[in-house]
Amino acid sequence: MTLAIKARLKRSDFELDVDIELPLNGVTSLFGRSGCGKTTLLRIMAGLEKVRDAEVRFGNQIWQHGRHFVPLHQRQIGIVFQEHSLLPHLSVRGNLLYGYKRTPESLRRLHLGEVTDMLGITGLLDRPTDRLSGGQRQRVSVGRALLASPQLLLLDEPLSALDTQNKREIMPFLSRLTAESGVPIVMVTHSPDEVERLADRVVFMEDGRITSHESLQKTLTRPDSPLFADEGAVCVLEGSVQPGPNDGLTRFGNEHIQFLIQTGLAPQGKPMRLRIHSNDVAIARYPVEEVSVMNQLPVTIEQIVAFRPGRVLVAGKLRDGQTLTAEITEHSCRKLGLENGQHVHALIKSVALLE
Amino acid sequence: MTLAIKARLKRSDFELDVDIELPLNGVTSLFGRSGCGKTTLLRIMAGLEKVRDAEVRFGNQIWQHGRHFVPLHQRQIGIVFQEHSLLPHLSVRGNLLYGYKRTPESLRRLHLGEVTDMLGITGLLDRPTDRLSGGQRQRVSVGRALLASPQLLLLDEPLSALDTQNKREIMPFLSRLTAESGVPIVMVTHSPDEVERLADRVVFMEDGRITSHESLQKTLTRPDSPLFADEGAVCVLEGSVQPGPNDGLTRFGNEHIQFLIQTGLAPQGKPMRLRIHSNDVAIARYPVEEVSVMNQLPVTIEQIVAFRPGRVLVAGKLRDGQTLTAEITEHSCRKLGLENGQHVHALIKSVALLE
Amino acid sequence: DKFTIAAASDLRFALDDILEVYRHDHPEHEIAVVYGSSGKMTTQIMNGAPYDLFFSADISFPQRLKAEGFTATDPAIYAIGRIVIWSNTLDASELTLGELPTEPHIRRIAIAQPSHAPYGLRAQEALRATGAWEAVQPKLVFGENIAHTAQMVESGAADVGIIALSLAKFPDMARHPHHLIDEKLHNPLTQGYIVTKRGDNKPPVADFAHYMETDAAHQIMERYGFVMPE
Amino acid sequence: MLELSPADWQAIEVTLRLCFYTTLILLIIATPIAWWLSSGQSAARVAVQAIVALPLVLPPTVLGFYMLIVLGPRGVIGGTLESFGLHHLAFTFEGILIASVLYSMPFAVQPLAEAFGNLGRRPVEVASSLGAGLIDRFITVILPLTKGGFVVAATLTFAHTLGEFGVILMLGGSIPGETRVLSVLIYDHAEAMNYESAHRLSLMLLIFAFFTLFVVYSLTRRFKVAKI
Amino acid sequence: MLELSPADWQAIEVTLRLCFYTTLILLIIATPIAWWLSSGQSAARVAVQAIVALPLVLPPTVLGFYMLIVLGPRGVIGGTLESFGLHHLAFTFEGILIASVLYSMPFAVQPLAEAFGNLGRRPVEVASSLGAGLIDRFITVILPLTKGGFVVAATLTFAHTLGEFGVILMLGGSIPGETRVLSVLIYDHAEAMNYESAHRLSLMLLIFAFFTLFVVYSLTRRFKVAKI
Ligand SMILES: Nc1ncnc2c1ncn2[C@@H]1O[C@H](COP(=O)(O)OP(=O)(O)OP(=O)(O)O)[C@@H](O)[C@H]1O
Ligand SMILES: Nc1ncnc2c1ncn2[C@@H]1O[C@H](COP(=O)(O)OP(=O)(O)OP(=O)(O)O)[C@@H](O)[C@H]1O
Ligand code: MOO
Ligand SMILES: [Mg+2]
Ligand SMILES: [Mg+2]
Repeated sequence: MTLAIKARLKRSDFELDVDIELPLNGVTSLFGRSGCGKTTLLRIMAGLEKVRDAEVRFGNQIWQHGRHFVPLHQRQIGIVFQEHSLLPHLSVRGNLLYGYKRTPESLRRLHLGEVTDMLGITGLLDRPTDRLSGGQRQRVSVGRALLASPQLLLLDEPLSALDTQNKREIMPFLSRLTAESGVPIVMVTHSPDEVERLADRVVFMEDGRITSHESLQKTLTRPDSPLFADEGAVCVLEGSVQPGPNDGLTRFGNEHIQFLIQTGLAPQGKPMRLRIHSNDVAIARYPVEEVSVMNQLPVTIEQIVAFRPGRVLVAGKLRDGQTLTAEITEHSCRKLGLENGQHVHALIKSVALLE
Repeated sequence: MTLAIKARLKRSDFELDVDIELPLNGVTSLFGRSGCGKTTLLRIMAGLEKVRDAEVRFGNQIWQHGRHFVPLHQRQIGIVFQEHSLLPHLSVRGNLLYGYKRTPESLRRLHLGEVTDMLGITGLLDRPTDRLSGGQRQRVSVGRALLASPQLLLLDEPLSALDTQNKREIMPFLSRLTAESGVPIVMVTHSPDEVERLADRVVFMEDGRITSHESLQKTLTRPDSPLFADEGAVCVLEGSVQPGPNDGLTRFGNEHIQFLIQTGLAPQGKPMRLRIHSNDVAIARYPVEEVSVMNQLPVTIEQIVAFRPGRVLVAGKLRDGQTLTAEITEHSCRKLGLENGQHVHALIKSVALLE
Repeated sequence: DKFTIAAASDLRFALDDILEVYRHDHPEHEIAVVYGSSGKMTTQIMNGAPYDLFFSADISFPQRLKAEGFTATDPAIYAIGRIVIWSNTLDASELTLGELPTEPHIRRIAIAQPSHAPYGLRAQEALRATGAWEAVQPKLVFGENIAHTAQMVESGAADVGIIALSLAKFPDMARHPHHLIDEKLHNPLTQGYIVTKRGDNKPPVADFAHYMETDAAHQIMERYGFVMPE
Repeated sequence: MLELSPADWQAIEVTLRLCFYTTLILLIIATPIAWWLSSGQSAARVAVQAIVALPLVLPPTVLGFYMLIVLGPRGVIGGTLESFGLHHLAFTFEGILIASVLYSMPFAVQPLAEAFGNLGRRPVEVASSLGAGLIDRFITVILPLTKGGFVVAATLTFAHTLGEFGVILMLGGSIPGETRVLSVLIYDHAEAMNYESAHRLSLMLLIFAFFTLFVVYSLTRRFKVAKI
Repeated sequence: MLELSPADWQAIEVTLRLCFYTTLILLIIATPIAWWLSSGQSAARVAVQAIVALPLVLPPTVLGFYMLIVLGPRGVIGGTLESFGLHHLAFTFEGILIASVLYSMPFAVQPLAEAFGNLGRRPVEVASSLGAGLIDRFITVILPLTKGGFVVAATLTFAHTLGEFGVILMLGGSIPGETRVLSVLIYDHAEAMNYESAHRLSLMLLIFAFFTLFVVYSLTRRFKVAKI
């Protein structure tokens, strides 16, 4: 089951040409520079951008093909528009319930209270929409789309006006939503952090074209991923929380590799992902003693690639076969005499457990 | 010379009460959760929010005091509103030049070409504003405010819809602008990254009140700074680029401390700041050999404070008296037997040079 | 039984008085009257207006209706009208047609629209006959019908007017004197009426038409200055 | 002072009936026309807009005159009706109602088209994405957001009809209980130098109108949709 | 077919002059009134709004009748003028101009107030922050953004004046070249069964009106401000 879009659209200075199939589960992140066509692509999915000869298919529903066209209100799509889009004649409650009321009771997955609590807007329910702050408005938009219990969520930079704390509350909610109810989410964002935390796959756009479409895993380890034009490479390791020591620490990993992480981050046994910035990984020829770095894992160097000027990315295979990458300076690489096949130790200063 | 604001405002569910003086130079960041009153405070500065008995003073100009009130168009304030605010009847060029044309020639500091090039909107000049993407619109708003060559810039999340690359081009421009022409900037943002890169001081707001107002330096090293609810502590060291080795590396620091950083990041001799995430700093009892960590500096432990659950922040004094902080687990701290006054080595995996 | 009378505006007060008496005698009849210029009434009848009886200010209009087949009876003369100079502010009895162009107190002279109001046409003829027509042009204002014309003068907005004698004799207006214009100066205002096709075979209509020829009706008409036909 | 004669009351009743039906019919007709006009830029739309606006520039007497010719016994419509054994429409309430609808058309269409044009596409897109179909969207989003336009359209139409004189004089005559509306009646009173009746009726109209308008405007202001 | 008599041309000239001045004067008067009305919610505003709208509900004959009384030699205004040795205003072009301005007031004020009310505060705030003062803002921001409202106000006013009949019949006196406007002239032609003249004049008016409207609407559409 996929969401398939095939469309061409010409504007004065801009041409969009896409042909893509997205799996109907999890979160697909649309990533690309301002003006590259992300919003336009979402609008085509929604049927809001009139494009002749476009084809849009959602699972086995044909949304657009030739003269056949299913209007938006029959597509059951929840949209958070990029810009302020509250209905000005309705209160916050009126906006939130607009789609909810139009959803058959049996299809309603979420209810007012839980959504407003999650978004921190319970106190605003009776406000007219022009008496909200920018971030409050954005949260109401998100809540409104969620409460319509759609079969697809299109989110166009839905968290751009929110503070970190709000984002941290909303992102896990979205993850859980798509995991539990299987509603696929297509989300535009400029924040690599949001991609890492939420996305299952990433679609990269450039100048109206899709340049790549890959799993988050792949993106995170690819050294030239556009996601990290800024942040540097990241790798993601899979495992689960293991019964571990005490002392505020827990073991994470599998029978072959073990990380020490903080206790209480995740329930035991559940498969989880650990995100490690390659920048946070150092390489030592020998185990290092008397140092505050807790996680030292033996790895076998598989590949050394030049990364940014003056830096290399060292990919090492862990004992369980997963790959860990370290970003170090060329200088260090040379000084340590690193080469493929060498057995070294990866020193991992910090890890983040992804929800 | 300061920008002084004293105001009280009551709304149904919200009360603002501020009394603050901001130096008239550099970038002041307004930081606080959604709905805490940031936009409202900017609007009071601009004279857009009618508040009785408020006092607003800009240097020796009295903008509001008792019945005296200088209307916005005489205050010479450039504003980037939080939400889309292009004049819909004008083209991009018309918007950009609206304030420019109304600025006496002698006061014009910036001109169309340089601003549009910097913002990457030169190709859009003849577009009507409804044919722009979200990020393009935001860039036009920023350009428009800059081109009015105001004596004060109020920016309300001006970069929220922009991709990392765009931000990276605009932020140094703003820094340079305020440094060179002395225009103070007050900027609302939810991004700690933007604060770190741009701000000279940070005003923290909570529920309509100003909870603290301090220099960036102070904020960055304060372990409980609201800036790092998410990111963890960071410290900033001052120094300049020194004549150094070759091999793609440069020395940074002063006569007492030396870091190896990548070459080409900054011109030699200019005072700069190095940002170090405490999370990227490890502590070792003894110098570590054969490891890819290039920067190892001796520090004397000054203070160890509990930080987040299971973690401590170790503050160490460098040889030149600046403070470096390391965030490590309690477990490691105990294992290494760290205590005040101890001489240890800080292993610094990565540093970022701040423009 | 219901029927509707269309009547020229010079009949406004006279016909109202007659109807008051008639209604008293025939309470079973529901009678509506519509006043207007004779030309307008004629146009309306030609276009289907629901009038049963038409009392024109000039017999030429009923004749035209007859010719075009809108009538059930031949046009019959029911009165001869007269025109007068009347004013609300000046002593009109002292005025003559010839003085109108030159009298300095007279800035506006009201007459009815000659093209469709017979009283206006007669006023025009009389002014022509005295040779004052050209000179009086700048002072003329036109009423939609003769009653409207009288109202313009009565309100003081026009200084004098050439109106129907029947209107000048209305008690409210009779407080001011009038100057009767010599009937030789214009064609006679031979007022004729017809029963329309619609009013055909309606006994009350015929009954009222007959009533107009009774002495009772004639007395009222004469009170308003109409001359009864032989 | 405010004792009106039965004839006055009859005229008031006819007038209000005429205004009410005209406004009702026009809002129903004008809404789709205005929507179509405001939803594109084609030359056809401009032409239709100009045609719809024509009654604006025609003096009511012209309109009334031609309506008389068309609706009367010898006219295209009136004649056809007569040939089917029905009554033609000149000098009938239905006749002046049709004329009123034509006459006030631009006063309903123009404010509505302007309101629809200012609406922007976003509210409709939002409502669609939340599952609202065409009619649902119209009632729950477009209508409330263009309410100001509807109030202007309705008051102008009602008022323009109330003030209709030339058309009715031509087409309606002054048949009591059928086509004698207030404007004609007051004219008649004035002409009959029946000033007292004219004053009484006018004063009553004025007071009634002021209070009605005051209430209408208070209500519409109260529910005004705020814009940023 | 389109050969008009000098009297016809004269009526056309008077009509256009009346419409032009009425529209011009009204746009100037109505703009500040509409702005004030749309910039607040007080009861005073509602009352003024209702008063401004009163001419809407007064039949033109009533308005004309009272204007005749007020502007005539014995009226408050006419009488005052006379006492200063000036001419009263009944049966003059100035008189019908004043009446027209009053008569069409709501048709200018209402669309403008609606347009101003829909503007929102943001464009004005933006323009202020860019250094534009009150008048500058009005000309460079408010006017272009409410252009639709001005077009509606101007066309409705022009048209409503063109269609004025009752007021002018009462107050104007049908003086050629002074107060005999088209609507009155065509009425006269029709009542005199002078059908050919009536047709000619109406047809010409219709064609002229259609083309004017077509051009006006084409232009205003071309420059339409797009909303999202
Ligand atoms: N209505 C329009 N008419 C013409 N061109 C348009 C229109 N809307 C957008 N564009 C152009 O199409 C391109 C794609 O726009 P789109 O809104 O899809 O960008 P985006 O990827 O969403 O950018 P952003 O991140 O800035 O929101 C842009 O170059 C923009 O200038
Ligand atoms: N017009 C208004 N009337 C009443 N309350 C308002 C109005 N505008 C904003 N508020 C409330 O005032 C508080 C401060 O709003 P403000 O817009 O200043 O927040 P903010 O700090 O800018 O938030 P954000 O980051 O979400 O933009 C909020 O709680 C908001 O709900
Ligand atoms: O037909 Mo009349 O009575 O001269 O107006
Ligand atoms: Mg976009
Ligand atoms: Mg804000």
